[in-house]
Amino acid sequence: MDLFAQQLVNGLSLGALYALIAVGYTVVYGIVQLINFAHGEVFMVGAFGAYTTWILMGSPSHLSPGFAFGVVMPAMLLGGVVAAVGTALLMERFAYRPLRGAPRLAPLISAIGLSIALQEAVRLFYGRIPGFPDSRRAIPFPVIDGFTGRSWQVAGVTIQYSTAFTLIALLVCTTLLWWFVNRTRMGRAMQATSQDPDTSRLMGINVDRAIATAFAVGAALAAVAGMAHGLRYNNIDFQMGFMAGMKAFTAAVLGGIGNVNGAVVGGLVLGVVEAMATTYIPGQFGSSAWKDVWAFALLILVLVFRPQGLLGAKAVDRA
Amino acid sequence: MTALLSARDVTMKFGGLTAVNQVSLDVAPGEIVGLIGPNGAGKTTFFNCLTGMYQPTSGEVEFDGQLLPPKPRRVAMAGVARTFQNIRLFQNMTALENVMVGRYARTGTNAIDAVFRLPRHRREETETRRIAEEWLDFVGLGEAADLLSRNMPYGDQRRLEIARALALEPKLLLLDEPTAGMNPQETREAEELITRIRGLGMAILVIEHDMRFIFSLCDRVACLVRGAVLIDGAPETVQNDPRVIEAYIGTPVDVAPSADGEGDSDA
Amino acid sequence: MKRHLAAGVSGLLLVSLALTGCGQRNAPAAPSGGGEGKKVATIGVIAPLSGGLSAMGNGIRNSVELAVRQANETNAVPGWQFKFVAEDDQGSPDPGRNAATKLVADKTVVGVVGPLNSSVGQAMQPVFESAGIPLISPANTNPSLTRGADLANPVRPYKTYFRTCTTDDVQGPFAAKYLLDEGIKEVATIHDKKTYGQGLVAAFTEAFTKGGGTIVSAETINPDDKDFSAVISKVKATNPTLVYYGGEFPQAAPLSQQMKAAGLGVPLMGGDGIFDPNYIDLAGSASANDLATTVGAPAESLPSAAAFVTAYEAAGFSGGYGAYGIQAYDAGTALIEGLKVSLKDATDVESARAATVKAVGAVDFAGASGRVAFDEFGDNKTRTLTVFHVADGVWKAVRTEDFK
Amino acid sequence: MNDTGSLVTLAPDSSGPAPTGERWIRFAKPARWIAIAGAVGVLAAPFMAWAYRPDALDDVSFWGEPSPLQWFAFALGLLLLGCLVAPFVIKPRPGRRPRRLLAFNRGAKAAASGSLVYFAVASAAIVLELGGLVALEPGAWAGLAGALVATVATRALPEGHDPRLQFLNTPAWGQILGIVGAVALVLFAAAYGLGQDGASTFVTFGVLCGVGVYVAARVGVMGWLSAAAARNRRALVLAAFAVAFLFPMTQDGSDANMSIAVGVLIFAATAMGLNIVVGLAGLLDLGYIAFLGAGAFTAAILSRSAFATLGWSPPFPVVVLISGTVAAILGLIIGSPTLRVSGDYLAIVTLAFGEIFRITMNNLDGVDGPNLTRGSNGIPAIPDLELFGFDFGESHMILGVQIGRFANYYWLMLLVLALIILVFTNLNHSRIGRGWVAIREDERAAEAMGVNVFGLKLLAFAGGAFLAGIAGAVKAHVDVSVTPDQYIFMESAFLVAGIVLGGMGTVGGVLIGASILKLLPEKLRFFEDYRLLMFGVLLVVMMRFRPEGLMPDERRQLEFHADDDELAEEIGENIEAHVIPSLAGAPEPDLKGDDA
Repeated sequence: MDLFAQQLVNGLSLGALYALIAVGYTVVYGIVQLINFAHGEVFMVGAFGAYTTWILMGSPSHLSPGFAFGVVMPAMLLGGVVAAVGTALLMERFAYRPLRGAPRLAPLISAIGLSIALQEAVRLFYGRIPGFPDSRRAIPFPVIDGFTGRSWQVAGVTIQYSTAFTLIALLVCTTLLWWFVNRTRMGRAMQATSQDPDTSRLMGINVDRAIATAFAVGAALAAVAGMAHGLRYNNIDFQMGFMAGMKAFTAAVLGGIGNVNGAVVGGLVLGVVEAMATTYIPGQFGSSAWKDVWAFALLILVLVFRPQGLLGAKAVDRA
Repeated sequence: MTALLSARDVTMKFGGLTAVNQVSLDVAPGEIVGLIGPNGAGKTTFFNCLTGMYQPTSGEVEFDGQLLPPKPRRVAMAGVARTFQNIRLFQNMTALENVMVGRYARTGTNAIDAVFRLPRHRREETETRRIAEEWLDFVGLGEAADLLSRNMPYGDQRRLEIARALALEPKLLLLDEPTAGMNPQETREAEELITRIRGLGMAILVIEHDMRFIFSLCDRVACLVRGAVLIDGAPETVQNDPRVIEAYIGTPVDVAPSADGEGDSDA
Repeated sequence: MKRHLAAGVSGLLLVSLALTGCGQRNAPAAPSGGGEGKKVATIGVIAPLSGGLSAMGNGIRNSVELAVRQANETNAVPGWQFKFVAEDDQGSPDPGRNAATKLVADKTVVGVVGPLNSSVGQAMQPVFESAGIPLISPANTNPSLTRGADLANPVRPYKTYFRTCTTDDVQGPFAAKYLLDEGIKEVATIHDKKTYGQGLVAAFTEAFTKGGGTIVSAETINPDDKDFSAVISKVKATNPTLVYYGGEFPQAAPLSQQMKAAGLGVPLMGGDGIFDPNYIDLAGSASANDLATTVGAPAESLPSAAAFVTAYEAAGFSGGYGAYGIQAYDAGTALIEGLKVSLKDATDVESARAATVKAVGAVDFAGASGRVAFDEFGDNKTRTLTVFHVADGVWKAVRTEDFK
Repeated sequence: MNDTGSLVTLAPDSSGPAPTGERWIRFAKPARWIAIAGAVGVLAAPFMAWAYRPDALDDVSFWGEPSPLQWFAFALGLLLLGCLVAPFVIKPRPGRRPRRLLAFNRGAKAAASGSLVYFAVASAAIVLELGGLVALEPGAWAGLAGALVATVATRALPEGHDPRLQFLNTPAWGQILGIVGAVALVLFAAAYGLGQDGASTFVTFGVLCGVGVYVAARVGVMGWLSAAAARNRRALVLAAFAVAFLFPMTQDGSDANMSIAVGVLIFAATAMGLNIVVGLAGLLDLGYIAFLGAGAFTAAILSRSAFATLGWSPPFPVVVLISGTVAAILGLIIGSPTLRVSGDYLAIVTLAFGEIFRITMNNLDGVDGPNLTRGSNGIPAIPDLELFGFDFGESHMILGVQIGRFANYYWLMLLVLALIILVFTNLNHSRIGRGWVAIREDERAAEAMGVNVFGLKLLAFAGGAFLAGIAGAVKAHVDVSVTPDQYIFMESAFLVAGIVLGGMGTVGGVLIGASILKLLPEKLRFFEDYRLLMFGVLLVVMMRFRPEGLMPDERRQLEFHADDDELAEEIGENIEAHVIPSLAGAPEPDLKGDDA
C-alpha cells in the first residue's frame, strides 16, 4: 500500500509537469488549430532561461532560505518566463504567422524544423558564451539549500519539496489562467478568436494579438515547468524538450486538445499511468522500459476511439 | 408507384438543437422534386442525412428498396450523387479529371492492375476518359476539359460539379442550390440543363430559392420550415399556400408571440 | 581612402607575384618534411569527431596522432614515413561504414584505430576484413565483437579486428568480486538497455549470484528518461544495500541524485561509463560514496601512463585525451609495433597488409595502460582494473588488481 | 514566388528588359566590347597561377598548366565570349525573319555573373584554406577582375527576346541525342564531383554546375531540353537509368564513393515510398523510418547471421517478400487510425508509432520481452547476399573495371529504386492516383463521389510500407548490422525533409532532395557540427518561401499557394500547353508572342 501511495505521488508529480507543458499545446491549438511541435523546446528554453538568470546573478550558492525563496527562485522563474515567452513570440511572428493560410502540412513541418533548430542552437551556442557551461551535455541545475533534495515523510510516503513545488505551481498557474481567459478582455478576445477568427476580426478584435497572447501564455507555463524540471531533476540539457513535449502533447490529446482542464487531467492521468505501469504490469512488459510504449499506445487508443479526449473538446475532424 | 427514395421520419439533432425534425419525403423514379424553405430550415442538413454525411439521430432512408447506410461512399455507390451548396470541386484538377473522379465508383482497377498496367487498367482508363468527355460535352464544357477547375468561371464550375455527379451514373441526383449566385442568363442555362438531365430518366431532388425556377421545373415541391415539412404537393398547391408565404415573408407583427423562441438559431 | 585601397591591392599583387613558385605540373613533388626518399604508410583513425561524443572521439584522434608523431620522430620503421588521417563516424554506423570504405580505398593505408561505439565497429568490421587491414578499437567493449554470437563457445568472427580495451564481461565480475569482498550481498541492478549497460549488468549479475550475492531487484530505464522516481520507488521497496548501474554518467548522475532525494540512501556503483568528473558535477553532493570500476591502473600510479600524459600535454592538442585516450595511444603503438615487423622488408603497403595483421596479433609490449598483447580472439590479455569511489567531490582509487 | 521552377517553365520568363538595361541601353555597343575584354581576362586567368601553395583546391599554383577546375573556368570564359560574339557571327538570312533561337544577351549576362560567382567562390576557398588574401596569385585576381568587368558591362546589354529554341522542330533522333548528351554530362559531373575529396573543391565544382545550368537556362538550351524530355519520357528514363547503371564504372574499382552512393539510394528509395503516403495521399507520416527498420530487422532475423534469433533463413527473394509484408502489416496497423483521425493528429499518431517501434525493438531482447532483436545490441554480422551464385561481397571484373562490394549492392538498390519509382508513377497515373488527389483536395466531396477514402489511405500506408520494407531488407545486408538506434525520429524527419526539399509528389524532386540531404553531409564534413541546425532552419525557411520544394509537382504547388490566382493561371496555361502539343503531335511555333 505504501508503494501504491508512493507511486501515486510520483505519478502526480510527473503528471503535473506534463500538465504544465500540455496547457501550452492546448491553448495554442484551441485558438489556431496548430500543433506547435516546438513547444517542448520552449519548455527547454524556459529552463535555460532560469539557469541563465542564476548565472547572471553571480551564481549565488549557500543561501539563506529567506533569500533563496524570496529573491533567487522568483528571479529565476521570471527569467525563465521571459526567455520562453520571447522565444514563443518570435516563433509565432516569423515562423507560424506567415503560414496561417497555408495547408496544414506547412506549419507542422515548420514546427519540426524549429524544434530541431532550437535544440541545435542551444547545443552549439549557449556554451560558447563566456562564463557559461558547456551546453553539449547536461548542465547541473543550481542547488537551492533548504530545498534541493529535501522531503517530507508522510505516512511512509516520501514527498519531495520539488513535488510540492510542481503541484502548487500547477494549481496556481491554472487558476491564473482560468481567471485570465474568463475575466479579462484579452481572455475573452482569445475565446472569440478560437470560435471564429474572421468574425472576431470584423468585431474589432486584434486577432494577431490574441493568437500571440495564446503562445505567450503557453510559453509562460512551459517556463514554470522548466523551472520545476530543473529543481526536480537537478539538471537540464538541450534535448530535454523532445520527450517531455511528446508526453505533454499526449497528455493534451488525452484530456481533449483545446480544453485547458483536459490538459491538466490528461497530464495527471498520464503521469500516474506511467508510474503505475512500471510497478503493476506483471512480467516482462512491466519493466520501466515499456512505460513510454504504454503512454503512446494510450495516445493512439484515445485518438482512435475517443478523438475528443477524456473531457471532450472541439471536433477533431479537421483535415 | 414505388418510390425510388423514401425518407422516413428523419430527425437530426445537434446537441439541444433539432435541425431536421421527423421529415418524411418520397421521390419517385424520373421525378423532379423541389425542396424549398427559408434559410436555416434544415434543407442542406436533410441532404446530408440522405447522403450519409450525417448519421440521422433517428429515422431511416430507403433507396431503391434498400436501406441506405450512413456512409457517403455506399450511398454514392447505390446510385445517389449530389452537388454542394458551396461548390466543392477538386480545385487543382482539370475539368476532365474532376469528372473522371466521378467515375471512381463505377470502375474497379486495383493497385495490382495499375502497377503492372494490366488490361483492365488500360481498358478502364480509356473508357473513363471517353465517358468523362461525353459528360463534359453534355453539360457544355467540352472545350474546357483541360482547364483547372479553379480557373473556370463560376457558372461553369456549377455545371462541372453536375457533370461530375452525372459521371457516377446515379439514379437520383441531389442538387443543392444549383443556381445560387448565377445571373439570369446562367440560370436559364442551368434550367435547360436540368431539363435535359430529366430527359435521361434520372430522378432529381433539388434545393432552390429561385421560386420561378422551382415552380416551372418541378413535378412536386416540399417546403421545409424549422426542420419540419410544412407542405408537400404539386407546385401550384405549394405556391398558393399562405403558410409558405408566411414562412418566407414572416409572420405579421400582431400575431408574433405564438412563434417566438424558436428563432433561426442555426445557420 | 581610394588611394589606400589601390595601394593595398597593388601591394598584394606584388607580394603574390614575388611569392610565386614557377613549378611544373607532373614534376615529382618534393616531399615536405624530413622524410626524403622514404616510403609512405598511412595510419587512420575513425572516431566520432563531431556530435555529442566528439570529446571522447577527439581524444582518441589526438592520442593516436601522438603515437604516430613519436614513431616518425624515432624513425620507428627505417625507410618508412607514417602519415596520419582521421575520419569522422558521427558515432553512427552509416557514416562509419562510409569512412571505413574511404580509408580502405586508399592504397597507402596500413592500419586503422577506432571506432568508439560497438555498433559502429560492427558495421565496419567486414569492410576491413575484406580489405585485410587491421582495425584496432580502443573502446569497443561488446564481447561479441571478438567472440561471436555464442559467448560460451567463442569463435572469432573477424581476424583483422583487435582491441586494447577490456570487454564488459570483465568489469562486471570485477565489481561483483569487490562488493562480495566488502560484504555487500543484496544489490539492485538498473541498466539503460544499451549494449554497454546491459552487458555490464548481465556479467555482474552472473558473477555476483555465483559468488553468493542476491539481486533483490533488476530494473531498466530508457536512455532518454529524466524521471526515475517510479523505478526508484520500486527498487526502494526491496531494500538493497547498493544499486549497481549499467550505463553512462548522463543518466547515472541524475539517477544517483534522485535516489538520495527519494530516500534511497545507498551508494550507486557503475562501470567506466560513469567514471567521469562530470558525474560528480551533475549528481552534486548525492554522489558521495558512489563507486565506479575502470580498466587499467590509475594514471597517476602507472609511470608509463604518466609519460603519456606528459607527452600529450606537451603536444599542444586542443582538448583532453578523454576517457579512451590511453587505450587509443596503446592501439596506435600496437599498430606501429606490428609494422616494425611487417614493413621492414616490404616494398609497398598493399603487399604488407596480410603480414601486418599477423604481426599486430603477435605484439607484446609495455603500453601506457600496462602490458599490451592480444589473445587468440584479438582481445587484450591484460586485465588490470581499479575501483574508484567519490570522496570530497573527486574520484579516488580504492583498489587496483589484475583480474583473471 | 511566381517563377515556378518547374521543368517546363525553366525557360526564361517573359518579363521585358530590366529597367537598368533600359537606362543603359545606349551604351550597348561599347559595353559589348568592354565585356569582351572582360571575357578575355577570364580566359587568360586559367593559364596563370591562382594560389600560392598547392594545397588549395586541386592545386592551382601552376603557370601555363591549368588544373581541371581552371579548365572549367576557361570553359565558362569561352561560353561568355561565345555569347558576346555570336550576334556578330549569326546574321539573319536576308529577307527572312530572325529566328531568335537563343537569347545570347541573357546568356552573356548569366555567364558573366556566373563567372564572377565562380571566381569569388574559388578565391574565397583559397583564402580560407591558405589563410589570407596573400595566398591569391595573379590568376585569381585576373579572373575576378575580368568577370567583374564583364558582369558590369553586360548589364548594359538589352535583355532581348525570349529564346525560341524549344519551339524548333527537331527530329526525334536529335532530341534523344540531346537527352543522352545531357544525361551523360550529369554522369560526368556526378563522377567528377564525388571524386573530389576536399570540401572546397567540391563546393567550387558544385557552384560551377549551378552556373552551367543557369547559363543554359538563360540561353534557352534548357527550355529545349525540357521540351524534348517531356516528349521523349521513355528515352529520358532509359538514359537516366543507363547512366545510373554505368556510374560504378567511373569509380575505378574504388568503394569509397559507392558506399555513399548506396546510402543515397537506400535513402531515396525509402523517401520515394514515403512520397506515396505524403506526396500522393497527402498524409503526413512522421514515423516512416519504422517501416525501413521493420524490413531491416525482418531480413536480419531471417539472415544467416550467427546472431539471428529465429534460426530459419529462407532464400533472399523470399526474405524480401516477408520483409515487405511485415512492414506492410505494420503499415495497415498504423494506417487504421486514419479512419477516425486526420491531419495533424495523424502525424502525431505516426510519430508515436515510430517511437513505439524503436522502443519495442530495443525491448525484444529476452529480458523485457521475447528475444527477437537482441535489444540494443541488434543483429550484427549479417552475411553478404548471394543471389543465383552471385556473391555480393566479392569483387568482380566487369569490362576491365573492378566492381566492389558496394557497387554490387548499388546495382541491386538501383533495381529496387526502379521498382519503387515504377510503382509510384503507375499508381499516380491511374484511377487510384486520381482518387488520392481528390482526397487531398476535398476529402468529403471525394467520399460523396464514391471514392473509397479509407481504403485508398490504407493502400498508401501499406504500399509505401511494403516498398520501404524491401529497401530495409537490402539495407540490412549493406549495413551488416541492424540496431534500433538507426531508426530514430530524426531519420523520419530527414525523410520528410527530403521530400519537402525536392518537391512532394514528384520523382525527380525526391531524388534531388535525397541526394542533397545524404551527399552534402558526406562531402562537407567540416560543416558537420552545424548540419542539424542548418537542417532545421532549412525546413522553416522552405516552408516560408517555397513550401512546394525545389522541383514541385504543379498541382502540389497550387495547393501550397491556395490564394495565388496568378500562379494558378500560369500553371493552368502550362497544363494546357502540355496537352495541346501532345495532342497535335508537334509544337506550335508561335505559341508565345513575338516579343513578349
